[in-house]
Amino acid sequence: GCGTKDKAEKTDSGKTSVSDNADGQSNLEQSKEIDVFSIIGSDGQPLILPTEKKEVPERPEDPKALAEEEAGHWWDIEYAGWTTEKENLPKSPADGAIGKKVVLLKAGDHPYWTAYVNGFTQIAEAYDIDFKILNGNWNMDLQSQQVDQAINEKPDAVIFAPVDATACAPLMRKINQAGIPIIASNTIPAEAAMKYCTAWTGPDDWGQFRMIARHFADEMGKKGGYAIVRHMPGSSPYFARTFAPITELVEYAPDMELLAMDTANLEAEATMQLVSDWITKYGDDLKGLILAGDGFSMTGTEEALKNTGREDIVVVAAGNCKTGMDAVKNGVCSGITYQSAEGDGAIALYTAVRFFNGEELDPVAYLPRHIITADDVDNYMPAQW
Amino acid sequence: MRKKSNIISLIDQNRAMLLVILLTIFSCIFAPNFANRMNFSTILISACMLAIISVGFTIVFILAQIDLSIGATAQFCGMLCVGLQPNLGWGLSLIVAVAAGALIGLFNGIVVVKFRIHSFIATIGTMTIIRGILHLYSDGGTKSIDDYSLGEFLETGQFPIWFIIIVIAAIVAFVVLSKPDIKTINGIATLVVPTVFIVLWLTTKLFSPIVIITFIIISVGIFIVDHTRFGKGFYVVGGNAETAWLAGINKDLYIILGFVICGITASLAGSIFAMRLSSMTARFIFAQKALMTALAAVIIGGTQLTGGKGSILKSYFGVLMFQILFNMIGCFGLGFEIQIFINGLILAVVVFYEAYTNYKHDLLKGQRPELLKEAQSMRL
Amino acid sequence: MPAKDNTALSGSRFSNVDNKSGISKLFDKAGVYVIALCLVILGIIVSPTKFLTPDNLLNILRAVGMLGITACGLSFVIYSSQMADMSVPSAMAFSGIITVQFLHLGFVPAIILGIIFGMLIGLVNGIVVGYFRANAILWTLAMQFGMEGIMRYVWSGNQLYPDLEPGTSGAAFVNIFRLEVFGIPFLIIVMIVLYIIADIIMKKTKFGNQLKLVGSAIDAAKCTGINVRKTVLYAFLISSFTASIAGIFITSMNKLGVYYLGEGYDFKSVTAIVIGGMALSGGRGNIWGVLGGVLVMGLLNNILTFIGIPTAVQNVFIGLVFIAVVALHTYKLRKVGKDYA
Amino acid sequence: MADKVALEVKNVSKRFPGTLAVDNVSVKFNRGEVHALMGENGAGKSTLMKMIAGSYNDYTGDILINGEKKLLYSPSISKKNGIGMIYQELSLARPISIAENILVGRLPVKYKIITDKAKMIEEAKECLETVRLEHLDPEKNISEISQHQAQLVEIAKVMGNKPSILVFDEPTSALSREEVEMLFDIINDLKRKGMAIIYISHHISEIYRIADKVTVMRDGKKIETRNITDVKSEELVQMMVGKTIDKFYSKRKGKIGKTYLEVKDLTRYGFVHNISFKAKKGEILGFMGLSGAGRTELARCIVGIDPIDKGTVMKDGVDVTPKNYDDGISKGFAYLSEDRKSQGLFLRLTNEENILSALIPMCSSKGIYKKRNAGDVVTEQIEKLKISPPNPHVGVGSLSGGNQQKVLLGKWLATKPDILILDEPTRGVDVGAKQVIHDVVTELANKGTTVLLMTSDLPELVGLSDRVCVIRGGHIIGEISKEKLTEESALLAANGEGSVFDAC
Ligand SMILES: Nc1ncnc2c1ncn2[C@@H]1O[C@H](COP(=O)(O)OP(=O)(O)OP(=O)(O)O)[C@@H](O)[C@H]1O
Ligand SMILES: Nc1ncnc2c1ncn2[C@@H]1O[C@H](COP(=O)(O)OP(=O)(O)OP(=O)(O)O)[C@@H](O)[C@H]1O
Ligand SMILES: [Mg+2]
Ligand SMILES: [Mg+2]
Repeated sequence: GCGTKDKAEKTDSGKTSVSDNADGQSNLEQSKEIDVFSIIGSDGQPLILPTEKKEVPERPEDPKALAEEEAGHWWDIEYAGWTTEKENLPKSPADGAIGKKVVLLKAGDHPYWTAYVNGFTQIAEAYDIDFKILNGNWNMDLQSQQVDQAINEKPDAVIFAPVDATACAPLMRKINQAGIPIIASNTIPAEAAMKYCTAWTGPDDWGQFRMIARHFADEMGKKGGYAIVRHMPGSSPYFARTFAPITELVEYAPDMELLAMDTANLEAEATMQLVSDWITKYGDDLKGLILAGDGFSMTGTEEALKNTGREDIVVVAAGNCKTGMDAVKNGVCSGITYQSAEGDGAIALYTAVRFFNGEELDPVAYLPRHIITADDVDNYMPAQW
Repeated sequence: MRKKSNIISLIDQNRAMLLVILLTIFSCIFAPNFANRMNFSTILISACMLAIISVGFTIVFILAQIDLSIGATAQFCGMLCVGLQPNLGWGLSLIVAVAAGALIGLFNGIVVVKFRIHSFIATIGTMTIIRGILHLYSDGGTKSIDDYSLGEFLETGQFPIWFIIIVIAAIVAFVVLSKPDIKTINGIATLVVPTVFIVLWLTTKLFSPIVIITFIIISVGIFIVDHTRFGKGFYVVGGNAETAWLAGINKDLYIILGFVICGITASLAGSIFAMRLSSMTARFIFAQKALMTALAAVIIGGTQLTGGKGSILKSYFGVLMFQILFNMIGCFGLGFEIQIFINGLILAVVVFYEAYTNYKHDLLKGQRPELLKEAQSMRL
Repeated sequence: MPAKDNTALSGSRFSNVDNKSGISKLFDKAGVYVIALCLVILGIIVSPTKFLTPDNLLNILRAVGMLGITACGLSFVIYSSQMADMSVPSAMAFSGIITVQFLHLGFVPAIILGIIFGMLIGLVNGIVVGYFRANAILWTLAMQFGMEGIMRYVWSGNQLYPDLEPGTSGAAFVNIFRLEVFGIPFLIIVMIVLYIIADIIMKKTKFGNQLKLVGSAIDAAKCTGINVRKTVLYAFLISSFTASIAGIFITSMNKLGVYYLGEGYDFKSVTAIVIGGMALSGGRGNIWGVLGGVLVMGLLNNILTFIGIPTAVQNVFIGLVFIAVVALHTYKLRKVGKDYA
Repeated sequence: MADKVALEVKNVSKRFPGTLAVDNVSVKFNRGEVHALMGENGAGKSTLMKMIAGSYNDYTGDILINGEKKLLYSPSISKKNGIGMIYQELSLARPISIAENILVGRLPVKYKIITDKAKMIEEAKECLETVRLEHLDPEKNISEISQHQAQLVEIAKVMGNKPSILVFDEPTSALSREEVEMLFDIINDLKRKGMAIIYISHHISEIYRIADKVTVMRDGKKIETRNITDVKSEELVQMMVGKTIDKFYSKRKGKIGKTYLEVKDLTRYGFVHNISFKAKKGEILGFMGLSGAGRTELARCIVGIDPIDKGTVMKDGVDVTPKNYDDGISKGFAYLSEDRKSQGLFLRLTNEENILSALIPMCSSKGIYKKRNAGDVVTEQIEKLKISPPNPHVGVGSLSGGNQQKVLLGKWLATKPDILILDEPTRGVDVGAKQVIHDVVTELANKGTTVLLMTSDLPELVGLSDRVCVIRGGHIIGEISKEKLTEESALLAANGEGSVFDAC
């Protein structure tokens, strides 16, 4: 496990309540009493944030028939889970969360995920939940094995952060058929997979990027050419963080022109080369950049802008790692999305807790959206990762 | 002296199998939730993809070549198989995918043989190309279909009775025809192993259809490579290309064929994996990890890069060993860092051991026993 | 002397194989630069006004600077016929992490420590491959796995951030990558200097000349009184040295140290080296060819982006160009009757 | 007469880039005869034979088998036509078993496809019996058996194909004396059975023992075919070289000085034990021993290539026991290894690079290599050794065997050693090159270099050495002075039988 020792003391309250069992309080009552909302994350924000819902527009007849620039084309992905008819969902035991056993299938290793596990652990300790973490290492093959292993552990619930949003469907189905409730987390699974999970929590990639696209357009005065540095192929942000802004800007700022989009596999050198090449190629036509990641992509972009003396280009990016926050602070970047990694992990387990407590769950619960700008960046420091 | 070295060489030759046994025993005792039928079945299923890949991979190794594009081929062909399924159905799309794999192998083979490029280099090139094509074909997204019936059948289904009868008949026929000599260990193994297998297959649910299919592919590979005159040619070509040429064996053809077989098994592996999960990811790490694990497994199985040596069965045990290791680490709840470290450690020990024995052998090559005896008396 | 006419006679039976015409000699010498030149011309055609600007050329160089540095050292390993060093990524990440970790000791000590720790990997590789003749690819691969595991474990998969307050050694460290001398990035200067040193080592030193012999025929080298083991060990040390330097640059660039920095630099470097005309069989090619290979990779990427070809298709192009160039090199070798790469 | 001809080559030629290796050669080979083929290195013998064996598909001219014209464009076609060839360089696959090597391409199968292992071993055993290796386990790998056993396996393999025309290309160079005798028995046997045998060798004595006819080639051309009874050995040499050679071993002129090299109690367990001897300045000290007696190991221990367990090496009264070979070279030793292809030369590099290869440490100061310091050693050696072509920039791999050997010698002469150890300096080298090498070595000794000569060529040993140490089973068992040194005495001593040797 990745549980850190120094955090263990914090959860004394949780522990004592377990030993107080003699008072005749049931597990359920006890677990309902535990207050996790007061826990503060390492960035000074509450660990558990109120989740959001969103308005779901009418589904187009045949989304795939629409052009990629139309929001409708992406309906199935963007609004996955809202209208899904669930299948064979296990009923909540409604007997409290304390002492339950949970398996976390995390997607892979990344500093984001270290922070995620931190948040997760804090909640687990608060409820004295026994957990095991299986790390998929971004490899679908490995995760498919781990799913079997997770079932084999016979946990009370599985927190499932899929490596692949679409390919996880048969895996979730398998867990579901074994009668184990699933709380999906982080990457939103495709519609086919949503059938099998009790709930999903995580960042609203589409929503956030629509939000930041508007911010971006405002910064640019709703005109000029822009380009997008995409996420890693095969990941769901590869689409979300590209087409959310594109479709949004088509409507919100039709004068803006998409000049180019390409991936640099989230490598700083590759991003630097890509952005430099774009700047040389498009010259002054290029007025803004949207980055699907704020770590290495940001570093590379920053370098490219400095080298070419184009600090005037408006940059917005996703995530809130230290690099990105620093960029906002330095004025290189005009805004990044707020996505608490610890909160992501915490909310996933907290949702499981609510399930154990027998509470009604939303099928989809987004982390709150927010754009961090130079004005409020200090509130979010230090960065979680 | 001699006896001791014999035992060591016996251990060395069967190290993959021994590692499998040792790891299993260790995990059964110490790892929570390890020792149950369901988990064993999980391990066997998870070994399938790499096991099939390493059939062709081993053949390429025997030919003293290497194919770094197997992971990419598996991924691309799996993607193709899923991508075409809605239009063609599983059968046809599998055929197309395998044909694509064969084509990739053919390309590799031709580049290696005709352009005379070292296969390590040539297949780095192919890997890059396939990565591009993969991205183009998938558009960077996962391909999947919503019909899981095939995947379910592969994992938990039952074969129709006629199929079971055919397979058992084939096994029996092979055992009878090979007339095992019961006096040797090998002969006994030829009788016992199939019997145990058939009994386990019929009485337990240990072997899912996908495992049986893997076994069949492995068996066909072993049969061709080790039991036919044609297959023995791979060893000759890998052992000494000149010998092969002088014996009238078409070395170029064998190398090309080796790569084609490797492409075919890689694509089969990818396709079967894709069928099992009804989808294929576009993350390239899938290909990279498949390549690296297969490489390590084949080496641990005792196949050497220098060619002329290798066994598909031992490669399978190498793959199995890694799957048990991964599973065990999961059971202990240890992180991936431990997994990759142990992975490296085992590979390092094996590579070092091999180098060290060669080193010792070189140092003592030509040592005369009668003089050694004398030396012992001198030192006393 | 009775045998004299005999020698003369058989001498006449040999036509001089080494007699080459001027053009083919030029191609022999220039090698990959011919391809680089073709790419430059293509670039000018694609974008007449923007391609040949100093800014763009500097961008290309900057983008391949770290690749150039790793390839420079790795080519010593390949030159010694040891195929490849797959542990380059871990040496890069390791030196970076160690440097960041020890920045509190001061800027210079941290860098030195980073390089030393990175070179430890090369030391182990060199001992095992050089002294026990382990297969280089497999051993370095095992090393890569092992080091990755260790780095993940020790730093629990976290990113290590240097302190960026102005005036601290952290700020100085982060500035390494951003430093410019007379408008030329420090990275490029380091790269060029490394290539000059490498060239001197290969051509002018005892080690370099013996390395060529080791690469050409390892057993014969041993029976020529060359300390083969030490030579191979040095080759791996050099490889890990440049990898460490590249690691420091990449860490400085990213402003953080983490175990996966440097991923992909193993194959990328091999690709550049082989494009540059260095054969895997060892003892062939030269260090300037490697630089040429690095430039070709940078140019190719730049031009393809200019044309507007997405990364995916770029991969296909790079792969094809790679195979074609290597085929050309081997064809050239075969034509002069030497064995192939 | 005509129906006795099993194989005829008519006006055949074969060109390599830069060389016309076989130039319009016509020979007839008869059934029931051993036909020897002689000629200097690079005369084209092997090339002619490879042509017959189907190694080349671009030769010109006709090859007739039993009077029928055949196009032998691949080894399998030749094999089908009954031609078997034992190659100069072994053509066995080392990682696979003896049985599979012997039966390569014709593994026995049952039920049409499955290989029949029992039959395979049986057949392999049969083949091994023909070369008296029946005790060998056919399932062992080639890498596990010794060099001469491998050579015999190679012969067994070819004979297993039941050829009617059999070519031996220098089969004895890796065999011991007893094995050579056995091989001759086998050849005589085959001859009686009516097989046509072609036998290539540089050993004139061998030719006289078994050949019926001899064809001499020079520079790719056929010189003459004669009955062996009609030709004297001097004549043969003359035909091979193209000129008369007055005398092979010139008289030594130099004065032998004081004791210079002293080896004391040198031991490497299991290889050589308690070796002690002294050599004087300017002396050529021969080492006599049967194949495998341990001469090579001794040489490698003296110069420091192999580690030693105990003992010292003194030069001029100073302990110079080398730690490793680079140390040995810097202390004035040089060792010309017996296997020039794998341990001596850098076949991919040029003459110049080869000759300078051992000089690098000497021309370096503080790690910087200054080629200038070497001066014109390269041209000097090329001239002195008459290396052909005399171009320093030509690849050494394209040279003939004799010239390669000269380059190898040149590499060591360039280091100006005080003590030069020659291990089989003329193995597989033609008469002309041999002459040059002998002259150079003699001159070197005359100038004061101590030479240790280890050779299996008895006339060479007797002709060149001033004194001979006899080595047997890793021990020095005695020494023979110049006066008592004859081929017979040396051979007897090496067999441990003679009474001629003086104990040291
Ligand atoms: N594959 C080849 N490529 C180029 N030249 C070759 C090749 N093989 C042989 N030669 C040349 O052809 C000539 C004849 O060589 P061949 O091997 O037939 O000589 P040989 O008489 O067998 O000599 P030896 O006694 O050394 O075996 C030599 O000059 C040799 O360098
Ligand atoms: N009786 C034996 N048992 C095992 N190995 C042997 C035996 N005789 C010789 N050898 C090995 O055969 C090889 C040839 O021996 P070595 O080269 O020392 O002999 P040599 O006297 O130099 O003979 P050559 O004339 O073949 O050069 C050595 O590796 C030696 O150890
Ligand atoms: Mg020959
Ligand atoms: Mg010898």
